[in-house]
Amino acid sequence: MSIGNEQTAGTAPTVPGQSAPTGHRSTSSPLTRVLGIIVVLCIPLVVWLSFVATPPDRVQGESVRLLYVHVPSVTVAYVACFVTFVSSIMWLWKRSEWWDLVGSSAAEIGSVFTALTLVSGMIWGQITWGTAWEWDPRLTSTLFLFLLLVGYQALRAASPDRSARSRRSAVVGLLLVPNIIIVNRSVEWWRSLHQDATLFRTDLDFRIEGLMLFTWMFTTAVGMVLLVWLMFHRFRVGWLANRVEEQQLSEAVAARRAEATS
Amino acid sequence: MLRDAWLVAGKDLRMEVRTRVGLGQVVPFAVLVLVLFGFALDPDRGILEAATPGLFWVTVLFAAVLGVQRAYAVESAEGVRDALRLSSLSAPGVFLGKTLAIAVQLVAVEVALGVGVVILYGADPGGWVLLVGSALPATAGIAAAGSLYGVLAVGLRVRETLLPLLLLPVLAPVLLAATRAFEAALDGSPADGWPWAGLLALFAVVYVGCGIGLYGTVLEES
Amino acid sequence: MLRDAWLVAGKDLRMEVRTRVGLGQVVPFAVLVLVLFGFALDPDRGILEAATPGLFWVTVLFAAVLGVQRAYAVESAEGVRDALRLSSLSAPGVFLGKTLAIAVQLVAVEVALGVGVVILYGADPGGWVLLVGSALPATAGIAAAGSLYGVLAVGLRVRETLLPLLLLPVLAPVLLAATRAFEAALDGSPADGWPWAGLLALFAVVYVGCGIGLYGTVLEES
Amino acid sequence: MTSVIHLRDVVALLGGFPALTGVDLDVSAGELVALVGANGAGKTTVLRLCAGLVPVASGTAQVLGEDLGRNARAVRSRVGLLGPSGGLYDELTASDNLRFFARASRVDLTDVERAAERFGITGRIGATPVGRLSTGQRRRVALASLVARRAELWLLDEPHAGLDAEGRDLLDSVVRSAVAAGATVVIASHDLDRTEGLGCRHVTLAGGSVTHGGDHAA
Amino acid sequence: MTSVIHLRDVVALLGGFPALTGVDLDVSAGELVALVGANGAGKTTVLRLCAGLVPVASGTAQVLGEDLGRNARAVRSRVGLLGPSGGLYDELTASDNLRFFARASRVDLTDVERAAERFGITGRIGATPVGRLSTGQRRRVALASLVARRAELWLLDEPHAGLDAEGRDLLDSVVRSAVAAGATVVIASHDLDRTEGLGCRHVTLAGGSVTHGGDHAA
Ligand code: HEM
Ligand SMILES: Nc1ncnc2c1ncn2[C@@H]1O[C@H](COP(=O)(O)OP(=O)(O)OP(=O)(O)O)[C@@H](O)[C@H]1O
Ligand SMILES: Nc1ncnc2c1ncn2[C@@H]1O[C@H](COP(=O)(O)OP(=O)(O)OP(=O)(O)O)[C@@H](O)[C@H]1O
Ligand SMILES: [Mg+2]
Ligand SMILES: [Mg+2]
Repeated sequence: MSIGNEQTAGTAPTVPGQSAPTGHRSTSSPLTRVLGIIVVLCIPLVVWLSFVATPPDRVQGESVRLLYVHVPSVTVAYVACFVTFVSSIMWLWKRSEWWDLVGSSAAEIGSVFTALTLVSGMIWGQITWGTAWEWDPRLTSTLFLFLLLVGYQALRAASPDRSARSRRSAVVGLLLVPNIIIVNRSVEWWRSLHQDATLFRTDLDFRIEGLMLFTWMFTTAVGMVLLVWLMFHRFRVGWLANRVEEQQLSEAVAARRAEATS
Repeated sequence: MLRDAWLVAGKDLRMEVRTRVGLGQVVPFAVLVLVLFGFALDPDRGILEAATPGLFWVTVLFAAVLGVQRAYAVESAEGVRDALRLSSLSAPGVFLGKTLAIAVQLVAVEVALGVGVVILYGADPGGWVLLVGSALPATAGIAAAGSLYGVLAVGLRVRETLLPLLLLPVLAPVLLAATRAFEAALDGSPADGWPWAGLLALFAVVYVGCGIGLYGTVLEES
Repeated sequence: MLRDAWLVAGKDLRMEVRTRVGLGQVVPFAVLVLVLFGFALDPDRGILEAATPGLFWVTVLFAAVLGVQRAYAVESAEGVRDALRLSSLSAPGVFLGKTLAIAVQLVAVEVALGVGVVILYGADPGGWVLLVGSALPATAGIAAAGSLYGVLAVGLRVRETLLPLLLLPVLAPVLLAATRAFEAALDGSPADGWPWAGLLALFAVVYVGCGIGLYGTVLEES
Repeated sequence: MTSVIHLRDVVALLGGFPALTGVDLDVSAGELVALVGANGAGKTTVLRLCAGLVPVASGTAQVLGEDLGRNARAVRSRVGLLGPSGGLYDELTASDNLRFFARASRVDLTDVERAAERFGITGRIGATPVGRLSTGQRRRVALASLVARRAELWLLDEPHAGLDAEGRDLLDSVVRSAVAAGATVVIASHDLDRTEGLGCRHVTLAGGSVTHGGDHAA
Repeated sequence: MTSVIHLRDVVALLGGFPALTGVDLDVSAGELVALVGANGAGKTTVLRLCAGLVPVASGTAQVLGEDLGRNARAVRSRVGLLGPSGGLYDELTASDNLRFFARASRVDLTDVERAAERFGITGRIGATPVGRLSTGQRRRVALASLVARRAELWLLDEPHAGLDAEGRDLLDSVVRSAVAAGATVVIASHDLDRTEGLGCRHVTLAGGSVTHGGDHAA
């Protein structure tokens, strides 16, 4: 789990929401610690469920276990994108730092999960299809989703000041979900209207049930908790970065004033 | 709003007439790209014929990126941006004006490419109605999305490179749908193509709508 | 001359480090183009497989156009051009420096594209020696030609659109030769490829030579 | 006297740098004020902030009765700003530029023509693309565009720079008649002779805040 | 006295327009000359022509003993031109700019550092990308770069514009010591008080040619 900097550096102004003890040098709080503990405790369970408890698939063999990474991560990525979308709308309405941070945190974590989907899918594809990539609708639209998220972050990185950054990224974030839908739908139609649709998935039409279903749902749930946990931390890192920026700023203001009076 | 749109589009087209960037350069560029493709993809007609509609629209996309870049380069000259923001132009008006000016240039590019494709790739133009009926909404959609994302990149030092990154993934559906529609038209089965033209119209409506709604937010940023 | 080249290349790479345009944006752009191609050209592997080398190099060319544009955008800021002409930098030095800086960026693009092609197009990288042995002179040739034509377009208001128009036709031979060499490498018949690599080296030498000889004329034009 | 500009402890950031560090400034209707101060003191930033082009990071800023933090848009179309670079399309001719910005600001075209004539933007100069004019000629085009606007609040950033002697005198007379017609004028300048000649109240900036004369009482 | 600039009936075209229509001008070594004249008279063009940046369309032009028509290159590295826009890379910091142009002009880095200090390009300003400096700060960077160059012939285009009072005085003292060290200085300016204060010989341009003072005898 090397996503983001869960442990923030530097002196810590207090983090919003949680009453962090003074001098507390991390972005954690009782709530995130609980979330973290849940994730940490569940991971061995997930591993056990997906590698030991569930049976190998008739067609897929052992490789079916990638399902438990692949599918939950794409679900989490979708949720993260949706959060970005909603936050962008809320930012345009309320213009608050809070929504800006929620949206950008979600987009960043979403891009990580999208990458995870791509990578796990490609590994899986290498094993089952014998090729890592096909110009299949889902694959293609997932790749575009990833690129949209990269674009979002590039735009944020390129914007010099905070108000321009929030404003521009909110516009892109708001377009994110319509974009995803249009891209996704059109890519689906693109193939389905095609005469000889090469449906790679037909042979994988395994019926998920019983323990497999449970494992899948359980992993997804753990993924969601992980998302929330990471969002908390990423949000706080962003919040603290803004505070550090402000603190540096007030120092800079003071220094500039002093320079003027001297 | 429409008055402002005319004013802005008129200004852009006047600049175009003065500098001839569109006709003199974007169009040749587009034709050149077509030639390069013809060059890079096998010499035997096989691939080219099958891929003609796709290549046509990929080329239009590249020309569009160039056109949008140009359309906003003039607006990001020092001070001009301030001047625009200090004017009484309505943001939706500016958006529509820019979109219109970009669309006009794109149409010129498409006509030239169409001729190029017929001559160079030996495409057989049939199904005129569908060709035009899908090219128009596609152009509107590309221009509207380009105009909206173009203003997002304005004023950033890195706009030359950021714009394609933002714009191309968004335009992927247009590429798909327009390619499909053209394929249907060239295959002589227009019935297959009209749903795609409908999708293109939908896309155009969505982006023109988003542009009208959101352009102001970006332009007026203070 | 070499000292000047280092100075100029160092300045450009320092700017790159400051702004991250190359790594942050040109590389994703290149990957994007690759995806669009994969997308527009039929879904069945047929075309893609046959066309992989061609598409790879067409994409490199587009990225090169962007890179050159960026490299000379910084030089065409008002007054900078005068300042350069008033300096004691030797023109061949400036040329080599710009070429080097562009080439470094291109190599990054090519590596990313190589990975992309292997993953997305399912290309099977074999014949490493030939691949590298043809990519290097091709890169040098593209960078040299880009650098030479880039300076031609500097200072003209229309450089965004003029540059590709000038550059793409001269690079057509590079495109062809590099494509052939890559095809040979991927087909596992490197013997067919080496003559093309030789041709690429020849191009590189010619363009670097022309650049050294002619750059001064263009830069110093008074 | 109504207050046209009212800034209290205004901080403004440019790319993260505190260009203004707590500006207090009051300008009443019909006043003629000169902002002076060393290079980098923040004069340009104050003008752009009052035009609604630079966001207010903290503090209260009211211009023409509107709060800049909430309603910068409403201010923008009512001020006339002359920036250092003029804000003209290099590719359009001088007269096309004037006409475009006049239409865009709902200004009468005859006003523009009169202003253009006054600043000598006629004949060849009017028909030349602005990018091919000399420094001073370009300034004159920007000035003509500004004058035609008849804004309520004029914000002039080093307006005399680049103008020849005749142009500077012309500018002064234009400023005087604007004030006579009820406009408020704020000039950022290093040319104290000129601003004194105009009879400006001088406000000194240093290090991003006002050190002298921000207030009428001071 | 050797002649540093010797122009006879020089015509120069900018984009087809005859910006200079027959300029006669002589400047001897060690002289301090001011080019004055209305906007569009051709001052900037004369300076750029003498720097070898504008081609001579007809007439004879000799600068620093070289014929501009034949050997403009040889002149370029020996003059120092301060243009209106400074000629700096916006993305590089002030000190990186100074260092790059110093190296490019074979200037000693310690000279540059001294000049930078003199013009206040230290601390934050030195470490800021030039594109984010104020007008006057940018002028100062350009000036520091020029001063470090120690050219034989200085061509200054409205050098006082944008500078604060202290900067203008500093510039004057720099110009004086350059002349004392044997350099020749030509200034295009609208600020006659300054140029008179410097003791310049005034040369008046109008309509692209010299109307007064082109010659020592005149
Ligand atoms: C790069 C490769 C891949 C990518 C980008 C990818 C992407 C996706 C996406 C986006 C979804 C969610 C679909 C939705 O509900 O909208 C998904 C679901 C799924 N994928 Fe993949 N996938 C890849 C490879 C594979 C492979 C190789 C397999 C199995 C052989 C596979 C099996 C599944 C299954 C079983 C689901 C869930 C069932 C469903 O919702 O249809 N994927 N994948
Ligand atoms: N790029 C150009 N193309 C065509 N004509 C130009 C160009 N630049 C300047 N001119 C014209 O050449 C003439 C001389 O210009 P120049 O810049 O030398 O004037 P100047 O004396 O420096 O004026 P100012 O005091 O306004 O700076 C002007 O009439 C101007 O319109
Ligand atoms: N884009 C920017 N990004 C960061 N800092 C900036 C930017 N523009 C200006 N500054 C800084 O803000 C401060 C104020 O700049 P401003 O342009 O307002 O000064 P000024 O008083 O107009 O100076 P001058 O007399 O030189 O025109 C300066 O110290 C400058 O370095
Ligand atoms: Mg200023
Ligand atoms: Mg001039």
